[in-house]
Amino acid sequence: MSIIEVSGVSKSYGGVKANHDISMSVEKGGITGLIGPNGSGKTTLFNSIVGYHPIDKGSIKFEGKEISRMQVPQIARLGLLRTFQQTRIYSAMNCVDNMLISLPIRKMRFMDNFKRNTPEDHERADRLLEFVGLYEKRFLRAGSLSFGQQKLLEFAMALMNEPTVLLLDEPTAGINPTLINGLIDRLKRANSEFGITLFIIEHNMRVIMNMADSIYCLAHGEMLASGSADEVQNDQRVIDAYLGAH
Amino acid sequence: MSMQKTGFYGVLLAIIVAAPFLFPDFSTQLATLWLFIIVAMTWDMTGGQMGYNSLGNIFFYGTGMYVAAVIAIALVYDVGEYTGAAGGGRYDFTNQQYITGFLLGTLGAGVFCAVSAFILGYVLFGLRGPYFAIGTLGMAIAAGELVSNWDWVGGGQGITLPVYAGDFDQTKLFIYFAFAIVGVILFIFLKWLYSTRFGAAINAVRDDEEKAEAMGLQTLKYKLVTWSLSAFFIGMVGGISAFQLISFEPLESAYQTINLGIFMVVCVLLGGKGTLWGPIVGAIMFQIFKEVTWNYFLGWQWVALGALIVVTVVYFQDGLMGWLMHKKPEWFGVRVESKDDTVAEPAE
Amino acid sequence: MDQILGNIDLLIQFPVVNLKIIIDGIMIGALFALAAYGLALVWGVMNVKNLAQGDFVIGGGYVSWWLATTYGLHPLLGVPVAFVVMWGIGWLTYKLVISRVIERDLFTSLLATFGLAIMYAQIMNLLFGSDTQSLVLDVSALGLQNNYYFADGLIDLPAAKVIGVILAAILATGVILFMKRSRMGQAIRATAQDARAARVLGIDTEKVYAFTFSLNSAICGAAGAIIVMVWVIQPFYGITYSVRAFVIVTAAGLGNLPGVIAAGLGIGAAEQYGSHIFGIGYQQAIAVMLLLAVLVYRLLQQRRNRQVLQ
Amino acid sequence: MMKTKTVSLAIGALLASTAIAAAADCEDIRIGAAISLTGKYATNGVHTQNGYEFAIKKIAENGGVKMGDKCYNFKVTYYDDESKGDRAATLAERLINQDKVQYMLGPYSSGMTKAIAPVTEKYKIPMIEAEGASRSLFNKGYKYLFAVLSTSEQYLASAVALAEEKAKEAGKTAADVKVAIAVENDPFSLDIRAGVMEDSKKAGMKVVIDEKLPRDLSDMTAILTKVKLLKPDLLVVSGHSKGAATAVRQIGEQKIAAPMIAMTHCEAADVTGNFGASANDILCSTQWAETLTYEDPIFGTAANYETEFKAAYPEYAKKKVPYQTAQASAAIYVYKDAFERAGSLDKEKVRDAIAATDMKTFYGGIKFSDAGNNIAKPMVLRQIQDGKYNVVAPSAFASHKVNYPRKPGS
Repeated sequence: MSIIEVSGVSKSYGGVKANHDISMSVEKGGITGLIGPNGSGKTTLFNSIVGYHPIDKGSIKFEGKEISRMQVPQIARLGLLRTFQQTRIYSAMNCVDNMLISLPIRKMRFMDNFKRNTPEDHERADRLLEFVGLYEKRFLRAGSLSFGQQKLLEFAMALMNEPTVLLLDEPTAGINPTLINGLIDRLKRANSEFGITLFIIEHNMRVIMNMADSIYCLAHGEMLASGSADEVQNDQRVIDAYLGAH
Repeated sequence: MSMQKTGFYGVLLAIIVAAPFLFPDFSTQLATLWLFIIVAMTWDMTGGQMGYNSLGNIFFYGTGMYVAAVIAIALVYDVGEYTGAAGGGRYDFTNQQYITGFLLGTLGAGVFCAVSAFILGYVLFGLRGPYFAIGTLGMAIAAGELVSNWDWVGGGQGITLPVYAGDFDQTKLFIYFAFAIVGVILFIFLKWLYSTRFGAAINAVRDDEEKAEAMGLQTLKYKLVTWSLSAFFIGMVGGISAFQLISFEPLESAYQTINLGIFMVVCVLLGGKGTLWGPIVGAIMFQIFKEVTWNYFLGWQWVALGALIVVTVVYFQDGLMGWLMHKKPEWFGVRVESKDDTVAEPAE
Repeated sequence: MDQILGNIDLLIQFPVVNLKIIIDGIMIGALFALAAYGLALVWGVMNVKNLAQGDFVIGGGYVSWWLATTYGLHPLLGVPVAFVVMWGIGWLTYKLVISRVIERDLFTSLLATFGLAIMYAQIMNLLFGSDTQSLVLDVSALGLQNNYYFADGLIDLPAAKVIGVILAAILATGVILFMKRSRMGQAIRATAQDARAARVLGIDTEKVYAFTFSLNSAICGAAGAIIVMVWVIQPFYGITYSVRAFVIVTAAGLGNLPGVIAAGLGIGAAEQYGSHIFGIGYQQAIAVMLLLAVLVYRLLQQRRNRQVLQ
Repeated sequence: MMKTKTVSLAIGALLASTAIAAAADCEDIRIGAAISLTGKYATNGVHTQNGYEFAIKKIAENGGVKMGDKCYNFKVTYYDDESKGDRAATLAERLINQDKVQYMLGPYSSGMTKAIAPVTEKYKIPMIEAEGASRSLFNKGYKYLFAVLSTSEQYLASAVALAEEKAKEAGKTAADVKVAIAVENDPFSLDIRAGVMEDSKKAGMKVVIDEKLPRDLSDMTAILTKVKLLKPDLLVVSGHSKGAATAVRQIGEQKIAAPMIAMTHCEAADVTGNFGASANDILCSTQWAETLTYEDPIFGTAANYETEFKAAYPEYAKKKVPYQTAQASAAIYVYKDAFERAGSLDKEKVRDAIAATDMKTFYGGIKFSDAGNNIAKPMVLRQIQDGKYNVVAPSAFASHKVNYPRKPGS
C-alpha cells in the first residue's frame, strides 16, 4: 500500500523546469530511494512534498489526503517528517534538550505543553541518543558537535518525533566514509524496529542500493526510471545519466 | 528548592516588601523600576525566548492604560461625557468606586490586551525578522495616532483620572505594591513557564523556526500564546500606570513608542536576552543610568541614551548575563567539552 | 463622518482640487522617494535598515539653514553643500557604528540606527534649538515669480516647490547614472548581488559599504536642503521621513529603483488624498496604515507561495 | 545659534553674580520646576524658563523677598520634562520627595500642567503656574494650583465677537458667518477650539472646517485648500509656535483670502520676523502686550519690562518678547508678594496668601478665583499691521482700528 502518492507534479522556477510531470509512490513500511545526478530536481520534489513551495500542477497525497496546498507544519503534524541536507538542529541547546523538544507534540493535547517532561521522556531521549551513539555527548551544546554528529543528532530527533514517514535528504552527505556503514545500519533498524517508512534522497549509489526496496531515478526534472535496486542499477539510461553521456 | 535558594528568595522578598518603607521618598522611582522590570521581562518572552523582536509592545501598555481608565470611568459615569468635559462639570469618585475601578480596570486591561495580541498576532506573526519589528512598530504608532483622534476617549486631551481621596502615602504604597505584586507573579510564572515543554518549544522557534515547523510544532500557536501572555502582563501594568499618572494623553504618555517602547528593549539587551534574570538586571542598570543622566546631564540625557543604545547593541549585545554565561558557563549548568574531544567522531 | 462625506463631496464639486492634490502629492512624494532611495540602497547593498534616515534629512536641512542664516549662503547652493557635509557625517557614522553592524542579525542594525536617530535629533536640538525653521527661496532675481497661480488661485505652484522637484529629479538621475556607468556604481551593484563573490573578484567591499552609506546620507542631506525651502524642519521631525522611507521601500521592494520612485510619488499622493478626506490629523496614521497594508498584502502573497515574509 | 546661546548664558551668569552681590545676605527659597527643554514644547519651555530667571534676578536686585528683617532670594531647581506628561509628573514627585521643594512653578503648556497638578495637589504643595490655560485645569477642585494667565476659552473670544460685529456692519447676520478651525491635537489648542466652538454656536455661526493639526506638522496645504473652496469668514489657527509658523508661511504662499484670520503664538513664533508681509493683518491673541498701561514697582511698565528683558536676553532683540515670558515673570512676582504677605515659609500660610492675592503688575491685574485662575486680567487681541502688533480689541485697550477685510501684504 502506498503511503505517499505523487502524480503528475510539475514545478518550474522562472523558465527552468525543475520537475516535469513526476509521478511516484512510496510504499508503507518500506525504504524508498530517490536518486539522480546533481540538479536533477530531487530536492525540488522533496520540498514540494513537505510543503516548502507550491507546485504548478499535479497532486501529492499522504495517506490518501491531498497535501500539496498545506503549509509545512501542517504536513509535519500528519507524521510526515523531513531532515535537511544542511543539517538543522537547535545549536544553542544541548543534545538532550534537542531530543526533548522533538517529542511528538502533535499526539498530545495543547495543555500538555505546560507540563514538564516526564522521566519516561528523558529515558526515551537517552535511549535514542544511545541508538545513534551520542549518549556520551548528550549534555554538550549541539552546536559544538561535529557535522557528522549533528547529522546523527538530527536523525535521533526525527526518531523521537515518532513519524509515520521520514524523508531524509542525503543523510550521508558530508559524513566521514568510515561512518557510513554504521549509519546505513541504523537507518535500516529504524525501518525495521520502529516501523518507520523511509524515503531517502541519496546521491551515493552504493548507499541507496544497499537499503532501498524500490528506487526512483530523476534526471533533468523528469522521471527516468524506477524499480528495484537491481533493475535501476542495471538500467542503461540511469548509467548514462550519471555519467552524463546522452 | 535548596536551603540556599530558599534563603535567597526569602531575602529578596523581604527587600521588595521593605523597600518602600525604607525609602519612602523614592517610592515613585521604585514603582517605575518595577514597571521597567515587568515590561523588560514581558518583552523578553517574545524577543529573548522566542526570537521575535517586537518594537511595538508599547501598544499593549498604551491600550492597557486606556482600557483600565475607560472601565474605571464607565463603572460610574458616561465615558464620552467624562472625557468631553473640558470646560466644566465635576466628576468625583468615592474610595469604593476608585478601588473597584482600579481592580476591574487593571484586570480588564490585561484581558483585553491578551485578546488583542491574539488577534493581531494572526497577521503580524506572518512577518519575520526586521519586518516583524517594523510591522509591530507601525502597529503601535498607528494605534497612538488613531486614539489621539478618537474623541470618545478624549482625543489629544487624553484622560484625567480622579485622585484617590484617601491618605496620600497609602496611595503611593498601593501603587508600588500593585506593580510589585504583578512583577513577583510574573517572575514566578516565567520561572515555571520556561521550565515546561512550552518554554522549550518557544526556544526552538527562536533557534530555528523552520526546523521547528518541520518537526511539526504549531509555531503560530506558540507565538500567539506567548505574545498574549506577555500582552496580558503589559496591559495590566499599563492599567496600573494610568492610575499612577492620573493624567495621560495618547502620544507621549500612553503610546510612547520611542520612550518606554524602546527602553524595554534596551533593558533586555543590557541585562541579557533570553535569560530569566537578564531583563531584571538590565532594567535596574538602565534605571540607574537614566536617573544619573537625567539628573546630571540635563539636556544631554537623550544623547547619552542614544549612545547607550548604540554601544549596547553594537558592542555588548549579549548583555551582562550573556557575558557571564560566556565567561562562566558552569554557573548556568552548561557543559563545554575541551577542544580536542570534539574532534573525535563517536566510536563505532 | 459627515465631515468625511463633505470632503469627498468637495472633490466631486471641484474636480480641479484633484489636480491640486496630485500635484502636491507628487512634490512631497519626490522628496520622500529620495530618502527612500537612499534607504533601499543601504538596505540592499549592506543589509542595514537605517532608522536614522529621517535625521539625515533633517540634518541636511539644518546645514543649509545654518549657512543661509549665518553666512547668507543662497538656499539653492545649500543643496550641494548639504550633500557634501552630510556625506562626511554619513562617512563618520559608517566608520564609528554602521561598519560594526553589517552582517550582524537584522534587528541589530534596526536598533543601533534607532539609537543614532535619538542622538542626532537631540544634538540638532542642542545646536539649533527646537524652533521650526525654514528658508525662503527668492527667485525674483532670476526674473521668475515666487508663486504661480492657476485655476483662480486654487492651484498654487510656489517656485521653490517646482525647483525642489527639479533638483530632486536631477539628483535622482545623477545617482542612477552614477550607479549604471561608474566603476564604483558597478562595484556597489556587484556587492549588493553577492558580497562574498565581489570580494573574491577583488572588490574592496569595505570601501563600497562606506561609500554607499555616505552616498545615502548625502542624498538625504540634499533632500533636507530642498525640504527646508519648501516646508519647515524641526530637530524631531526625522521620524516622519524615516517612516515614509520604510513604507516606500517595503512597498517597492529592494533594488527596484523605478518602483521606489513610483511608490514615493504614489504614497505622496495617497497621503494628500487621505489628509484631504480624513483631515491632516490623520497624516501620520495614514502613512503607517499604508505600511501595514503593504506588509499584509505582501504577506498574503507569500502565503500563497507557502512562504513567509522575512 | 549655539553661539548666541552661550553668550546669553554667560551674560546670565554675569548678571546672576552681580545680583548675588546685591543681595548677598539673603537666604534662598527653593522652588521646583519641570520645564520642557526638549521635545515639542521646547521653544516655549525656554521662553518660560527665561521669564522665571529674569524675574528672579530683578527681584534679587530689588532687595529680594523681604520678610521681617530677613531677606530671601528665589532659587529654582529645574528638570527637563521633555514635553512628556508622564515625565513631568515623575519629576514633580522627585522635586517634592527628593529635592524637598515646598513650592512649585508651573511647566509649559496645559498638558504638562495637567500632569503635574494632581501631584502637587496630593502633596499639598502650592504651584503658581503661568502657562497652563486649559479650563479643564480649573474644574477639578484643585486647591494648590494658581494660574496667573487667562483661561484659554478667552483667547479668541474677541475674534469671534469681532467677526460677528463686522458681519452686522455689512448688513448680514451672524448666521452668515462661516468659521474654519484648525488646531493642534493637544490639550491647550483643543480648549481654544472648544472656546471658539461655543462662542460661534452661541452666535449662530456655522463651523465649516474643523480639523486637527498633527504634532509633527510641516504642511497644512490640505486645510488651506478647503479654506479656498469653502471661503470662511474667519479662520482660526492654534498650534503653539510651529502651528503659527507653518500657517503664516503657507497662508502667504497660497494667497489665502479669508477676511479675518486669528491665531495664537504669533510672537513666540516671531511670524513678522520670519515671514514678513505674509503675516499682515493677522489677528493674534495675547495674554499681555508691552503697549498696555500696566505697571508695578519692580518691573516698571510693560514697555519697561520688554526693554530690560531684551537687554538681559539679546537673542530676543529682534523680535517681540512673547507673553509666555512675561507671565512666567509674573508668576515669580506673585510668589514674592505672597511670601511677604504671609511673612512665613510655612507652605499652608503661603498658599492662603497666594489665594488672597490681589495685585497690579506690569502683566496686568492678578486676583485668583476659587478655582485658581486669574480673573483680574483680560485677554487682548492684536493685529499685525505693517509689521507692528497693534492692539485692536477689547475696545478698552484698543490703540488701533481693526483692518477688515484682511489685506495680504505684498
